[in-house]
Parts: sequence; C-alpha cells; structure tokens
Amino acid sequence: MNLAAQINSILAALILLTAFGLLVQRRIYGLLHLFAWQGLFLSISTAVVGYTAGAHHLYISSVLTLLLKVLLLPYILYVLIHRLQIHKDVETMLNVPTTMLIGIALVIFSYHLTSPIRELSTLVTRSTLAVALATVMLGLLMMITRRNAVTQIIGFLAMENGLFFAATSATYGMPLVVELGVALDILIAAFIFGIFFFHIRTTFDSLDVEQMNRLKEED
Amino acid sequence: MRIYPFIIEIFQIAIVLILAPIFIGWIRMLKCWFQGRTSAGLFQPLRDIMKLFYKDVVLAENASWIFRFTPYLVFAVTVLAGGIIPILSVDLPLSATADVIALIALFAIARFFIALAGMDIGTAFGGMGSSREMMIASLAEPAMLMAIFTVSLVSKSTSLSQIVQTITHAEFILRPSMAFAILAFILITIAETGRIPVDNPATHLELTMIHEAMILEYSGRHLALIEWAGMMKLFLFTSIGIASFFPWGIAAVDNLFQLPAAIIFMAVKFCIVGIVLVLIELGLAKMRIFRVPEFLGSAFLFASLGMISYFILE
Amino acid sequence: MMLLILLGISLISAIILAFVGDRKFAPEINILGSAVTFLAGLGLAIQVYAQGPIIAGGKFFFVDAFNVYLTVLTSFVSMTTAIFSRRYMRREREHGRIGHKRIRFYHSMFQLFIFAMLLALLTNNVGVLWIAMELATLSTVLLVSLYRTPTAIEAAWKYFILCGVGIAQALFGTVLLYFAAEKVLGEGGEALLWTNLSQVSDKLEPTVLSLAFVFLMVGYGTKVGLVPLHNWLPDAHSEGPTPISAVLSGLLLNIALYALVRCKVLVDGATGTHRAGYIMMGFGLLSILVASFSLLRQKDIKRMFAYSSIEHMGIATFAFGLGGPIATFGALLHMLVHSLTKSSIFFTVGHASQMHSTQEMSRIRGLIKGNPLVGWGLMLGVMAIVGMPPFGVFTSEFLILTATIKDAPLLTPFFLIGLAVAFAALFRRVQPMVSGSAPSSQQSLKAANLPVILHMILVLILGIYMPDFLSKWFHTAVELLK
Amino acid sequence: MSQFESVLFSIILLLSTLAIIPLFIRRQKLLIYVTFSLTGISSIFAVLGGLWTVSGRVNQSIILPIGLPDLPIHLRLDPLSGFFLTVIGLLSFFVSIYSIGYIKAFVGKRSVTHLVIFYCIFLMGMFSVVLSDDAFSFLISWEVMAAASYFLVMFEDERTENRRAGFLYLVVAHVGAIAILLSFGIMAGAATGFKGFSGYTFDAMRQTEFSVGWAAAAFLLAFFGFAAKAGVIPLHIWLPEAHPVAPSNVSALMSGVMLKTAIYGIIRVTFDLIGDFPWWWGAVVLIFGLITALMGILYAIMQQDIKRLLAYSSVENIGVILIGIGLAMIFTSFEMPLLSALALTAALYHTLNHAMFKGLLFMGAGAVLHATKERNMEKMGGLIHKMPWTAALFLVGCVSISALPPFNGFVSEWLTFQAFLLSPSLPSPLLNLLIPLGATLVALTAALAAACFVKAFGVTFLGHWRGHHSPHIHEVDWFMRSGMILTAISCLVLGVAPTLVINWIDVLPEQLIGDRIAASAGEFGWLWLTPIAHERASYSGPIVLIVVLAVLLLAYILLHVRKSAIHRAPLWDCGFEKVTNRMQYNATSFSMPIRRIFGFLFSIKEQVLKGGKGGTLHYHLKVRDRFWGWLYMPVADISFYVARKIGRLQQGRIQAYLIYSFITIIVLLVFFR
Repeated sequence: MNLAAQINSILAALILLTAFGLLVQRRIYGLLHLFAWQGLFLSISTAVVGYTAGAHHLYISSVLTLLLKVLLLPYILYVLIHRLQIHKDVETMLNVPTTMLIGIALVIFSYHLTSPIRELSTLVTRSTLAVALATVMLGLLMMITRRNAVTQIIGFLAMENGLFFAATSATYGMPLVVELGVALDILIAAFIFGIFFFHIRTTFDSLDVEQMNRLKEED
Repeated sequence: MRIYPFIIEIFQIAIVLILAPIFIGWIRMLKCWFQGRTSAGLFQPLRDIMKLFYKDVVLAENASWIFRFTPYLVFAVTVLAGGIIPILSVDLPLSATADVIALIALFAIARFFIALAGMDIGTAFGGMGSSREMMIASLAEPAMLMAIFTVSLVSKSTSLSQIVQTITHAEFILRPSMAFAILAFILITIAETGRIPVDNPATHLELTMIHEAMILEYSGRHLALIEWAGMMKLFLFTSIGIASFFPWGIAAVDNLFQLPAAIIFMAVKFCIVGIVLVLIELGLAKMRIFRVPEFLGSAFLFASLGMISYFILE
Repeated sequence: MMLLILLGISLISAIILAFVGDRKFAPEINILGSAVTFLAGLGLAIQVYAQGPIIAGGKFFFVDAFNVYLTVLTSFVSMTTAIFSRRYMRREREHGRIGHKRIRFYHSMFQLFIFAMLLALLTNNVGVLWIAMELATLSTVLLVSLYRTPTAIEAAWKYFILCGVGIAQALFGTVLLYFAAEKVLGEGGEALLWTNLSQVSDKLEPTVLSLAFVFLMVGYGTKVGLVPLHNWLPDAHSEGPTPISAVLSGLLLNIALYALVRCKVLVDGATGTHRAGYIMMGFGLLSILVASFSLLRQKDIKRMFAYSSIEHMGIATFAFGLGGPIATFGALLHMLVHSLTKSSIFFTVGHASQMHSTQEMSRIRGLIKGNPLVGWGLMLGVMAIVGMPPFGVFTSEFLILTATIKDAPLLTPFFLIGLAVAFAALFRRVQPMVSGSAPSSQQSLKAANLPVILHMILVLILGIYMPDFLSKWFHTAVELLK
Repeated sequence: MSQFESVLFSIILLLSTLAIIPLFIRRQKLLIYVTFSLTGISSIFAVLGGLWTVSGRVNQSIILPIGLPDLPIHLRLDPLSGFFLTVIGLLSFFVSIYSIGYIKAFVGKRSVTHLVIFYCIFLMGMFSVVLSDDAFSFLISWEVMAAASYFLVMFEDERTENRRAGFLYLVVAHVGAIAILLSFGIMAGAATGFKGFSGYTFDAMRQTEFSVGWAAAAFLLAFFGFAAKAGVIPLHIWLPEAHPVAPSNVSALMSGVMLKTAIYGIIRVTFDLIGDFPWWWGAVVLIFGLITALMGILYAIMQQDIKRLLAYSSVENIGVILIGIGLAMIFTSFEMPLLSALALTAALYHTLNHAMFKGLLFMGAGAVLHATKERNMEKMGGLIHKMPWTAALFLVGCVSISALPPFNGFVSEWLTFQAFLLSPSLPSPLLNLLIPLGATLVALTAALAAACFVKAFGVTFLGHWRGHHSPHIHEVDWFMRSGMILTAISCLVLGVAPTLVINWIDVLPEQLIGDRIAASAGEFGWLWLTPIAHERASYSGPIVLIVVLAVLLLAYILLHVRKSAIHRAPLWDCGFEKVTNRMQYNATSFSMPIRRIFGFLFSIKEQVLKGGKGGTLHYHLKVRDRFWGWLYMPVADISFYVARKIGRLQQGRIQAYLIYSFITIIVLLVFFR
C-alpha cells in the first residue's frame, strides 16, 4: 500500500470523523467549522489522488472544492447566520447515542455494500468508496435528526461532499463538464436556500422546520 | 273440411253456458240438503241471471269505461276457455288455440280486469278485494303450474286434448305423482274459484269477502255477466281437472256415437265433484286471509311432491 | 441547428424576460419565445422522422424517437401554458396576489425551467442529464413559493429538500454508472454518453449497475413522485401558481420518468435479468393504490389532481416495468395523453378557483352555469383522466391493462381496485362542482379558452385515431427500449 | 343501398345532426323539431338495415381507417347485431316522435341543447355497440353510450337525487366496463399471446380455442360487466335511481333498449366469441336470472314512485330474458340444439317485447308526469277521465307486461315456459328436478307482475284524485300520443303474429346454435304457434283475439237490443256514508298483503305516529333494498377506512418524509441489489 493510498485513507478517515462530528455537534458555529474542515480534507484528497493518478483535471476540481466548499459556502452560511442572529442558539436533538449507533451501523452497511465494487476496482482509492457512501448516508441521517433549517442545509451539503468524494475515490473524478455543472448547481442551491432562510424566518419567525407541518392529510 | 267438429264446438259451448249455473244450483242444493234446509231448486242460479238481465244498470258516478267494459270481456274470455277445454270430445277446432298454460293466462285476463274494475270506482272495499285477489292468484299460479308440470310429464304434452288422448289410450296405472297432483289441483281450484275456505261467495261481510268486494258496485246485466262468468269458471276448472285426471269417457276423434255416452259420463262426474266440493265446504270454515298463503303453500308442496315422485318412483 | 434554436430561444428569452420585467408585453414575449421553441421542436421532430436519430454537437446531443416526441410535447405544453398564464397571471395581478418583481421572476424562471427540461431531454450525457434535472428543480422551487404564504413556503421548502436529497442519490447512482462504464469505455466524457453506454450495456458490470439502479431509482423516482417518495408532490402542486402546477405534473414528471427509463434500459442490458422492471412495477403499483385511496379524502382541488398525477405516473412506471411491446407502447402513449389532459385540467382548475377565490372544493359549485367552457372543460377533462373513452387515456390504459392480464395476471386486481377507486373519488368531487346552480359569490372571468380546447381536441383525436407517424414513432421507441 | 349502407347512413345522419345543432341554439323549439325528426329518420334507417340484415342472413364487415395504429375499427353486421339494431332503432324511432312533444315542455324553463346533443350521441353509441367487431371499438362505443346516458340522467342537475343517481350509475357502469375490458383482454391474450394488436378483433377470438380456466374467467368477467349494465341483482342498485330521474323519453330508451345492449353482449361473448362452454355457465346465468326476476318484481310492487316501479320491473324482465339465455346455454352444452334454439328464441323475443312495452309504459308515465308534475302514485288517481288516451295506451302496456294474451308479453313468457317444460329430457337428473322449481319461480314472477301492474294502473288512473287539491290536468299533445300509439300497436302485432316474428329471428339460433324452430313452429301455418310439435303445445294469438272480440260484440249487441237505461248514482259501498278520496286503497295499502308475505326479503321500517292536530295518525313506511346494507355500504366504509389509514403517510413533518426515502433506499439495497 503506497504512500498516496495511505494519505488518502487517512483523509477518508478524517472525513468520516467530520461527518460523525456533524451528526452530533449542537452548536451552529461548530457545525460550520466541521463542514469547512470536511471540505478541506476533501479538496486535499482530491489533489492527492489527482497527483498520484496523474489525472490533471482533478486539480481543477480540487481547487473548485476549495473555493466552493471551504471558503464560499461556509462564508455565505456565516453571513446568513449572523443576519438571522441564530449563532447563539443550541439545537435540541433526539438522543445522541442512538444516532451514533445508527451512524456506525450505516458505516458497516455501506462497507458491506461496496465490497463487491472494491473487488472490481483497480484504483488506489478503491477502499475509500465505503467511506464516501457512509458520508452520504450520514448526511441524510443528519437531515433526518435535525430540526433547524440551517443544519438541514449543512447536512445536505455534507451529502454533496460525500458524493464528490465518491466520485474521486471510485473513479478518478467525473468528467469535467459534470464536475462544473454540479458545482454550478450547488452554487445556485446556495443562493436559493439563502433566500429561503429569510422567507422562513419572516413567516415563521424561527428556523425550526418542525413548525412547517400545516400541509398534511391526517385530521 | 270436416263440419261436425264445429257443431260439437257450438254444442259444447252451449252446454257450458247452460250447465255452469245448474252445477252451482246442484252444489247449493246439496248444501241445503246436508244442512237440512229446503233448497231453491236446481235452476235458481239460472233464474237469478235472467232476472238480472232484465234489471236496469245503476252505475257509480265516476265509473269509467273500464268498469263497463270488464263484464263483457270477462264473459267473452270465459266462453273462449269453454270452447277450448275438451268436455265432451277432444275433437274441437278451438282446442289447438291454447294449451293449459295459455288457458290459465285466459283466466288471468279475467282476473286482471275484474281487479281493475274493483279499483275503478274508488271505494275501500273494491281496492281491498283487488289487492287480496291478486295476492291469492300470484300464490296460486306457481302451484298450478307445478301440477300441470306433473301431468305434462306423464303425457308429454300441455295441450289438454292431447293429455286426454294419451291418458285414455295408455293402459291404466296408479301413479303417485298423479295422486299428489290431484290433491294440489283441488286446493288450487278452491282458491281460484273463490270457494270456502279461501273465500265465501255467499257472504257480504265486509272484511271476509274478496271476489264479492270487487264486484260490489255492479248491477243489472253487468252483474249478470260477471256472475255467469264466475259460475262458468268453477265449471271449467272442474272440467280441466276431469280432463287431466279422469278423462275416461270423453269422445275421441271421428266418433260421433260416443257423444251420448260422453254426456252421461260428464253428468256423473260433475255430480260426484259437486258432492266432494260440498263436503269440503261444510267441513271447513273460512280462514283468515293470511292463512291463505299456508293453504296455497301446501298446494304447492303437493304439486312438487308429485313431480319429484314422478322422477323418483316412476 | 434546430437544436441550438430549441435550447437557445428559451435561454435567451429567459434572460430577456429578466430584463423586460413587468412591461405590458412581457407575457407576449413569453408566449412568443415558447411558440418559437415549439416550432423548432416540430422542425427537429420532422428531421428525426425523416432521417432517423441525430447525434450532434460533438456527441453532446442525441435525439431519437423516444426523446423527440417528449421534446415536442414539452415545447407544446409549455407554449399552451404560456398562453394560459397570460390571462391567469393578469388576473392574479389585478387581485393583488403578486407584484411586479415576482411577475418578472415568474416569466424568466418559467423559460429557464423549460430550458432545463429540454436540455435534460436532448442531452446525450447521463451526467448532464442529472445536472439538467437538478436545474429544473431549482428553477421551480422559488416559483412554488411565489405567493409567499406560509403554506407556500413550507411546500417549496419540502420540495427543495426532498428533491435535493433524492437527486443527490441519483448523482451517486450516476457516479457508480460512470465507474462501471469507464472500465469498458475508458476515462473521460465518452464514458457517460448514452449512445456509447447503450451499445456496450451488456458488457457493463452487473453488480455495480444493479447497485447504481437502486440509487437512480430512488433519485429520479423522487422526482417522478413515486410512493413512498411522493410527499413533496401534492404540496408543491397545490401551493404553486396554477401554470406551474400544470407544467410540473404535465412535464417535469415525464422528464424524470424519461431519465429513469433510460437508466433502466442500461441496467437491463447489463444484468440481463428483469429485476429493474420488477422494482419499477412495485413502485408503480404502490403509487397507484396509495394515490387512488388518498384521492378519496381530498378537500383542495389542486391537491386532488396532484394525487391523480401520482396515480398516472404510477401507471406509466408500472407499464414500463412490465415491458413487452404493448405495455411499453401503452406507457409512452400514457405519458403523452396524461400530460395533455392533466395540464388542461389544471388550466380549468385554475380558472375555477379564481372564480370562487378558493381552492376548497366544497365551495366551488355550478361551474357549467357560471362559465360553460371551464365547467365542461373540467368535466370532460376528468372523464378523460379517469379513462373514459373516447379520450386518449382510455386507449393507453386499455393497452396496459390487457398486457397486464397477460404478463402479471395476479397484479391486475390491485391495479383495477386502484383505477376504480380513483374513478369514484374524482367523480364524487368533480360532479357537484360542475353541476348544479352557481352560488352568488361566484365571479365571472375571461378564461383562456384556447389551451383547454386545443388539449381536449388532441386528447380526443388520440383516443379514436392515431396518426401513422405517431404510431411509427412509438414503435421505434418501443424498439429502442427493448 | 345495401344493409350496411343504410345502417351507416343512419349513424352519419346522427353525426350530421350533431353538426347542425349549433345553428339552432337560439331557436330552441325549432331545435327540438329538427333534431328529433332527424333522429327519427336515422332510426328508421337503422331498423330497415337491421330487418333486412336478419331476413337476408347477411354477414358483412368493414374496416374503418381510424382507431389504434395496428387495430383499425372493425364493424360487422350479422343477424345478431341486425336483430338488436332493429330493436333499438324501432323504439328510438317511436321515442323520437314522442320526445318532440315531451321536450317542448322544457322550453323556456331551461336550455335543452345539451339534452338533444347527448340524445344523439346516446343513439349513436347504442348503434355502434352492436356494430363493433373488435374489443377496442366495442368498449369505446360502450362507454360513450354510458357517458351520454349519464349526462342525460344529469339533465336536471340542480336536484340532488339526479346527481346522486348519476354518480351511482356512472361508477357501476365504469366498474362493469373495466370487467368487460378484462375479459376481452383475456380472450385477446389467448388469441395472439400479445404479439400484436390483431388479437383484439372478434374474429381472432372466434377462431381461438380457449383453455377451460381462462375461458371461465373471461366468461365470468364478461357476465359481471354486462350484468352491471343490465341491472342484474345485486348490481341493480343504480337502475331504480337513474331511470326515474332521467327525462321520461330517456328513461324509456334506457330501460327499453340500453339494457338490451348488455343482453347482446352476453349472447355475443358466450355463444359467438367463446363458443363451447360447460353446463354450469348456463346454470350461473339461470340462477342469477331467477333471483333477478323474482326480487325485481317484488321490489317493483313495493314502490310508490311510478317510474321507480317501472325501473324495478325492468330489472325483473332482464331476469326473465337471462333465464331464457341460461336455459339455452344449458341445452347447448348438453347438445340439444332444438331445445336451446327454443329457449334462445324465447329470450330474444322477450327482448324485443320488453323493449316495446317498457318503452310504452315509460312514455305513459312521462305523459302523466308531464300532465300532473307528479311521480308519486299516492297522490294520483282518476286520471282516466282527464287523459283517456294516455290511460288506454298505458293499459295496453300493463296488459302486455303482465303476460296476458293476446298481447306480446304472453308469447315470450309462454315460450320460456315451454323451454322449461322440455327440460326433463336433460341427461342430468339433478337438473331435471331443479329446473322445474325455476319454472314455478317464473310463474310466481309473472303473477306478481300482474298484481304489480294492476296496482300501477289502478292507483294511477282509476278511482279519485288522491292529492289534496287536484291540478288542472290535460291530455298530452299528438306527438306524444302518436309515439305511444305506434308502440302500442307494435305490442299487439308482436302478440298476434308470433309465427312471423319467429320465422324472422330464426336465423339467429340457426347461426349461433345450429338449429332452428321455425320449421316446427310454423307447421300448422302462421295461425298456430307450435314451438316443438303440435301435439306438444300450441297457441294461437289471432284466434284468441278474434273469438274474444266476437263473443264480446255478440254479448254487447244481444244485451242492447232491448233499450235499458243506465242510471248514474252515488257510490253504494255497502251503504257506508261520506266515502272520501282518502279512503281509497292506495299504492302502499294495495301491496300490503304481498309485503306481509315476502317481507323477510326487505328491510322494512313501519311506524305509526300519533300527532298533528286532533291526534291524527301518521303512518310511515320505509322499504329499503337490503343490498345497500349488505354490499355497497361495507365497500364504501372499507375504502374510506383504508383512505384514512393511508392519509397518515402525508403527515406533514419533513423529517418523516426523509425517513421514508432513507428506509426505501435501505430496503432496496438490502433486498434488490
């Protein structure tokens, strides 16, 4: 197992760690930092993979990641949080240990899922695909367990990170067109949820999504 | 084109017209004798009819044409039936006009219109009579059909003259099915012709009458026609029974010389039937209207027993 | 060339409209743009019809019988919707439900949405297909919340989050697809081109693809609105402005189903089993049942028809899953007639709710008396959508049902229960709305007649007579989807 | 002009009528005259085509260039369709004449435009149903017919009862249509195995041999579907709701001929498309026929609404027709072509007859409704004085439907009885024992029918007006009268000349079963009808008519040679005083004895309330269809229960939705990877 692979797997571990951190972090700033860190690890690993595999378009995407996920998005969120004055509030969550256990179960499950692919793959990064899938799942789990709109968005973006990581680890990155397109979409999404926060805040005077349950069938 | 069948036809219709009232007279006479009264004689019903013909008609104000048309129709239909049933001879031109089922339908016409007439003037009694009459009829008809079914099983036909011929020509065997059928038929005849215990032709006690309630408002020739038709109905039902169960003696085709014998046979049979009927009427009292379904139910039971026993025993 | 016009016009007009803003002639520009798009679509269709499938733009675009008819459909319905929204939106303005800024926003986003859908249809690149789908979602999210009422925002938020999550799954599926493809086709853009993939589909790694299909199914299935991923759909449809509801259920669902079917073809080719088909059948049947029973308890008119859209998407999905010439033919036809009928129903519904200034069905009465076109339009539209002849929906359901009896007789009862319940539920609600005498509170309005009449006539024609070229198209499409 | 041309011409004429209707929207009266005369003409052409097809034993088929891509619309004209075409056309011709007078009453009150439009579409639908020769076009015309009639039922849609009836009708009809679709699907599948569309043509179905199971499934589905349309109990529930509330000319058509298209369907599928079948199919049809006939007439007797009564009696007659068909099927499956030909002839004949007299009766009821604005018999009475024509014609209808000679109803019932009486020659002893019991049920039905129509006519037209204040009632105009007169005449003719009619329809059993009864039926010449053999049974309508008339006249003349005056006097009534109208027997009291006897079949709520001023008694009676409680309510409850449970899915919290998709992924990954 060569150096690049080692570095890559360490980064993968870190990403997984951050994912778990996101899952249980109560404070909103903490979430933001963790998210930024995750982005950073992601971009580094992308660069590393690009270097070892000589897939140069990966540099572009790593830079892209750096700009988007480490700088831009956290910044936007930061600004929003300030505007909305919610940087203080601490989110209540349903009990942490269970969430952790589920998270671990998910990691194992995704490992089990990706094992056949690992056999197939010849890439140095192949072992990290499980982590990627796990990150996606954890992001989804986070969106389920959290009640705050902002944290939900962060979970969503974490999922995106996971996908991105999957792209780099399973295959040496998607074709450039796709990478760019995805980035563009995420950007638009960012603007949209920015707008949304304000709408929600103005209409429900809080960002708790639990309040949004008027549209339902049962009576 | 043979001519004398037509003569027989006319002759038979005439006999039906004349003998029907006399048959009623005979029944009443017997009744009187059994009850130890002196009777009005054999021809009293005939005289009554004649008397009614000479009376004027008193008609309710709002009686419509139906009310006036009914007696004629009822009479005509009954006469036609009289022309179809083989009473003296099977060699009747009209006999092919209707088989037993159609025959019953002919009587149904009469009933239908009498019921309408009963509702026409719009009295409570009229309606009551029609309603009950239709109820009884609707229960009697299935039983009747069942009995006919049994008979036609034996003789592979529903046309009466055919039945007569098959039974007379076949050698005589005691058939349980026929026995049951006869029982059923007697009960049905009692119900259809409005005799005790189903209905009482003599009464005018409001709540017990059925047939009388319908014709309550009739008078004069209308009443005469209806009464006459009623008498003929009893006579004809009896002769249906005779034709389908005891046809021996009815003249065969192309045999004029059997006719006198046939007349005598017929007279004897009718006398006996009269006695039986009277015994029944004396033995029983008129039953409540809602016991009638049970009465007819038993008739139906006998009939179906007859059919079943045909399949099982014969 | 045609392609450029087709995609260009809608993009350009989106930009123009963004600048034009709320001038008097903005709606006309909107109509004009989509009309030109429609003409271009027709041109393209003729081209394809004449000379078979087209690959253009350095293999970036690929047009075959399957997507060209959807292209024409999309551009047509968007045109009629633009015509409809002219009068509808004007009235909304007059009643002060929306202001200038939002009108501007509405128009340009509408065009952008069309662009996204056309891109999704025409592109040859599975990745770009995904991007376009995401773009379509994003461009409609803010349209759904156009009215800024609490419920509208809630609906939009749910739409955004749920579809976002779903689409993310789809991306993962796409990644896996690429992973499998690159083994065969080598790295780079080539590996995501559908044309190449479909040629080598039998060489692709089955385990990976079956894994990929799960994610694609969930991802695109969310956008198709398949139970149990459907929850965003009724909310979004009922809260958004009616033209958007019309295009959402008329077009967007179709496009998503299109994407799903494209993927299914690959997976079937790779695995050689019918597993993907079974999954789709399961989802379809579940959607039919759940949707039809939910129909029974609806009070909001647009919500009800949203559920009926779920039901019909379920039918189409089921049919695609069933496979076989007749079922596939039926499914294609069903996509066509459903989007025509459903959009025209939404047009009438929009006017009906404007006339009574409510979406509650219990307060909408006597439409035929009030405005014959709206009333009869709604009545006949519903007759069509529940599958009464001589309308086109009957034809497709006829084919699908008879095929079902042959291939999956045990599923037919459930299918039928769904159809029957849906029929009863819809009629139970619609009949009192159209019939009877009009309440005093009812206001009169100038309805947009043309779209409704146009759609109904088309559906009627499709019901009793199918033009030769169309059937030929469908047959070639069926061949493609074998 | 060939048969097919004349039929097609009639359809085209209807289409063009539709085309010109917009010209007259402003001039409603003119619209009525134009459209109904045109529909009348087109139905004449249909009749001609049909008659000629049957007598000429034609078998033509054409293919129209429209329809599904590889399945153009096939049309076929064979004796079976020709016969039904004649039935439909004949009644619709009479009704069209009648409608001119009837619909004019609406002018000024409401727009009749969409009524006439859907009237045309309705006729077109019925014609094309019997013409179509492939599953697709059959279903299209079938549903178009249903939809058109639905809109006609909804004509006076501001009344809630109409809306309820329409809804019920459409739902039942649609469910039935789905079942029919399925059965066609099965047959088509067996025909081609779904290689292409060719299997959907009836020809393909004819030529295929079906496996036993599939054939049975197809038959049961088809029977269910058609039964739903024909109003076979327990699927009859919509019929007594929809027929009464529709405009009377429409209810005449619906009861008279629309139900018959279902009969057509049953015959077409069983005898023609499937071909050979086991005996129990026949038994199924027979049993349902018996139940329908008996229950139908019992419900009919209980009614107070005259049109409801007629609707229920339609149910009964459908039952009688089905009995004939069932017998025919049983005989066929035991290879007794002659007998089954007899039974089938009886069924077809009754189809024709019922079309006539039920049409007549509904038109009469319509006339009454038109004159009194009243459907409830409890308020009627004595109309015979005010509207003699209507009364006489209605009476003809009543006599025919109560199966009294010499009118037409009797002939078909009599033929049915003959078929029953011949059943003992069946090889299976069990059937030998059971079928006669069926015969007695038919007899019971017939007798009850007579009672029912004594009530209908007696309560409506005889006695005194029962309402509190009698409105100014007038006889209806000549259009309505002539429509009814023509129908009445055809009732009489069909009753008096059965042998000719049987000769005419003889080709149907010959083609479907392979034997014919006309040879034996006419062996005595046209005067006597002898179904199997003259020594077996015989009936002669003409002689009955002539002799009865002769004797009647003779008696009348004899009794009027001596002039004897008629005194009009007040009622005697056993000397009771002050007989008021309220004392008359009314609909409820007339049916009381029968209600007492058969009460256990209904859910009857009977209560006497003391109240009002002076302690007047009020009697309330409610006779309800048990099948509501047994069949329909539970279904509705269950589906709403399920709906409520499913509603829980959409419970508003976005987290829940996310969980759904999460779980979905997991499940799929675990089980379907």
